[in-house]
Amino acid sequence: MDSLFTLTPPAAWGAPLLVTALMLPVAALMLAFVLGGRHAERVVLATLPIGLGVAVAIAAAVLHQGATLHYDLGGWAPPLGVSLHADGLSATLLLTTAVVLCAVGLYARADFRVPSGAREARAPLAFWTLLLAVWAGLNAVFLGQDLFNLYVALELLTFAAVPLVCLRGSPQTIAAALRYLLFALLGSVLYLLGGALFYGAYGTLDIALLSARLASGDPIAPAALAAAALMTAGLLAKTALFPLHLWLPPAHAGAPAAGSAVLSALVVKASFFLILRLWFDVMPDPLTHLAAQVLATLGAAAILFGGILALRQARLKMLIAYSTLAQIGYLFLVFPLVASPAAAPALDLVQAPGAWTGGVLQLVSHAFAKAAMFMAAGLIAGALGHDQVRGLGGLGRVLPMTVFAFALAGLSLMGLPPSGGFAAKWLLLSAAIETGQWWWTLVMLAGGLLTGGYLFRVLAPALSTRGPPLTLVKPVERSRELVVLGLALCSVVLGLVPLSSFGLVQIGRLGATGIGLP
Amino acid sequence: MSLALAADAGLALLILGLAVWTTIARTAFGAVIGFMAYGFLVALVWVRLAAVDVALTEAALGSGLTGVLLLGAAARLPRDAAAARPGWGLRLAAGVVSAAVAAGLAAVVLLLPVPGPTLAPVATATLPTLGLGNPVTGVLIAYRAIDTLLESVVLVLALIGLWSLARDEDWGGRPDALRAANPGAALVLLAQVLPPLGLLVGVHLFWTGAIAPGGAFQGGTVLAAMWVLTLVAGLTRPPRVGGRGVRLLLVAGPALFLAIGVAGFWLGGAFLAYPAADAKPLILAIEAALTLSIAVALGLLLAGPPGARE
Amino acid sequence: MSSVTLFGLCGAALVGLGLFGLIVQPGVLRKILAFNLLGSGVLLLFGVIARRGAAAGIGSDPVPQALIITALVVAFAATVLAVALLRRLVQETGRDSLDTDG
Amino acid sequence: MSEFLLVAALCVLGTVALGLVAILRGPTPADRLSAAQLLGTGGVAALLLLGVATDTAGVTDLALVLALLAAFAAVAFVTQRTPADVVAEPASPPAQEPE
Repeated sequence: MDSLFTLTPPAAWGAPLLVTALMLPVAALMLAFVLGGRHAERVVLATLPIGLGVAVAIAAAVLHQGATLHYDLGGWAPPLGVSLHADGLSATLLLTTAVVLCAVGLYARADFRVPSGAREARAPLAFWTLLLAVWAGLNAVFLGQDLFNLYVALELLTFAAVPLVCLRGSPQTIAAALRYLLFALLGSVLYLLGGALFYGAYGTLDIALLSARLASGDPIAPAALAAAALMTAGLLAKTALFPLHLWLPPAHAGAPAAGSAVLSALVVKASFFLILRLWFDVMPDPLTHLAAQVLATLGAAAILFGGILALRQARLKMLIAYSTLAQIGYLFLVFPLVASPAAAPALDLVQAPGAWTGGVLQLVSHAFAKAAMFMAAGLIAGALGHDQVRGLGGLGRVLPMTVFAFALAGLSLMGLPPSGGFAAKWLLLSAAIETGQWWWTLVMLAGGLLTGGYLFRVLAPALSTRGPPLTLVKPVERSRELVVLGLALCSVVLGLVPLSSFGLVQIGRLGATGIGLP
Repeated sequence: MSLALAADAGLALLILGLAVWTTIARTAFGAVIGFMAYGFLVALVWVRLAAVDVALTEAALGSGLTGVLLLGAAARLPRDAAAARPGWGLRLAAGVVSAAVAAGLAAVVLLLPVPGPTLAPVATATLPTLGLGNPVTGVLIAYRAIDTLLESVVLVLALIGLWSLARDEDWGGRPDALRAANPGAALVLLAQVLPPLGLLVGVHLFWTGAIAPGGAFQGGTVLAAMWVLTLVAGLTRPPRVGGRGVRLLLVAGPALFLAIGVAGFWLGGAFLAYPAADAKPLILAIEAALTLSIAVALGLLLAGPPGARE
Repeated sequence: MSSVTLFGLCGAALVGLGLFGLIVQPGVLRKILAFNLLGSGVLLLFGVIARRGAAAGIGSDPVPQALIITALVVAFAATVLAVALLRRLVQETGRDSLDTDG
Repeated sequence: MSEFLLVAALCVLGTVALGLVAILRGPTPADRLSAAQLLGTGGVAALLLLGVATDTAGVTDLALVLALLAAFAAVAFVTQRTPADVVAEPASPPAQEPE
């Protein structure tokens, strides 16, 4: 029964790399915590490039072998043991995470320096250790193959992300962190309940085994249906999909810029990734078709609602945070486009690889663009002493590089060529038309217009040449601007790479074990 | 067996009653007391479900430490800040949703497959190779070692998160919020008499965990409770958060776990694998370090962020 | 009805009760209590599933038992963090609710 | 033999239920805590009876832990409460903090 899912020969090279990717940040976290003081930052900056190398190596191994990597921890095979797993999507996300975190690490040095004279300070120690913890949590989520192991990974992420929100310690950020924590805990506990029910029905928590047992032809246990529903609800609360989004804007806007970048670009994607895994890797097709419509409807609502609210924000960081709500909505349009019964009657789910690639591109390009935007906003707020959208007139003349980076990232969010966002939205649009689901194209186009609208509110005054020149309360370091620009360029460059080079993201999809391309 | 069923029904009713009380009690303080009693009785339910390992954890953590934590929070709540209750519409909607979820779950419980799927035979079959007699410890420390390792890191992380809530100027200080203002003679006596006993129980739980219910979490929790007792009575003071020694203690468990796990690459053929010959001593070493780290972490989690007393 | 089913139904009711409290309670401490009830109900259900898996001379499937222990410790850590945030909130604002302007 | 123990456990649970009523009625928090403590003692007794009746391993350890932590909870109550709680219903005017 399981033979289908253990095709990967144990000799596949690169499997121990999965352990490295998971344990490197954990070991670094402990080291940074014990050494403390100025060493915490050094440990992080030394670990980040190594982690990036590991992520590159994993991606290379997956791409080279054209198959997923597996590692049975402790030599115990599931269902008794826990295994790690990396398919093309996992490898892509590991790589994205490493790149964004490297940029964040370089950017954050200026904000989280231990003041001279002190051996150690609160915010720097917390920030650097939490950054490593976020990394460990994300890698654990992307590599997890066991539903309970993933629960622990999600909790690791929660415990790392929540304190990041209130590092500043103002009453508003404390309230935002508390609300975030409550939502996240509710999400975790519902997820855990789902896991328990899966175990009660099928006696395993391993994703591959579960999927095989669910697809074995017997009627699906009621417990499994309840489990999928509960897990989805919990994960939606963590992803902040409309209407469970209330916690996100104050939390993401309240964190320090580097923290906001991590939260908005990466952390919300972890729970989205698990929703993808749940519906495409665990649940059987007919159910996925049904759930896809519900999820996409919520996603469409998020696109419109988030866009409209972003238009009305007075603060730049709040605007960017609401934009995250809308951009998350796009991710959920992937479900009906990939799992379209119209396009694939009685066939497997991989009828629309274009939509899958589009969805992953949206995920990755949004990560780069949103991290760049939040960090640009941090530079702007630091330089001006405020981040009121109304007070940005003439900003382009004093901070040209930052504004340019912000605009490039905006290009990707709007989906204008030549950017990763364009490629993503183009693939999603064509998939919608190909599968005869034209209504989703309307939503995407409306979303694009709204995105254009709120970015115009920022960019039009920033780029205007009239009015008195702005005075900066603090100069901006060139190196930090370069980091932001680099990330923004990443999000644009994704759109220039020929689509055929995204074969990686298809590896490991059911029925697409070879590097098939559209 | 109908007598046992009657006892169980009584237990279930008591638990539900206390849960309802915790939800509707007028004051937060009353709700917390209700919750502590609730945790106590849930520990009995775990015994009835033949999960004594869980019962031990629940008794120590669920009702003991959590109760103390919540009591401390309830005592510091503002009195007059009764927030507006949500309107009838929301409450009705919430009631309908919650009732639907509960009813759905009840239906799922009744429809679970018979016999229930189980991993018990597989889990016990390989226990002797590890030199263990308690399958739960086997799962925690061998089969699913990664969860336990990550979870011990979660505890350290929770502590970092807690400390990050300190004020900047308090950084490097001691978390002194636990110490009673005027520890009476009775309290001091109790804090002198109970901890040696508790120390024995804690070490016993850790040691017996290899063959009987118990283990690092249960033992560590009891040790933490005893340490906290001496902190409350002012007999000991918590360490400064900047100290390297306390941080070494905190990561000793996960770090040793990780190190032995990495050594498993060579000795056992895989990460987190134990070599067949030395499994038992290695597992005991990990458990000992974990017990210590968990005790320190839990104690410090209760002690709160560093800084001036409120 | 067997004892195991009885406790299963009890767990289901606790989940509902906790969910209700989490939504309607205005005070944060009461929300934290409700979360703990909810979590306890979830773990009780898991425990029932473990008990139904009694085999090989063990009264309860050890795998879920171990998972429950892990989850209990995580839930405790979560409660600590929530309470610490609440205490900071009370210190800063003198209130224990997350009302709109909180 | 085990039936006798079960009946005894049921009786103890009955007294525990009475303690529950005391928790619900109060009126002062100190009343409530004493009731909770009584409930704790009764719980340990019921636990030991049930454990012996069903021959479960490790139950004595559990009883030990419960007894230890019950004392611990009482200490927490005495030191963490605000003074006004002991003498009056918490709805009374705010009292001075202990520190």
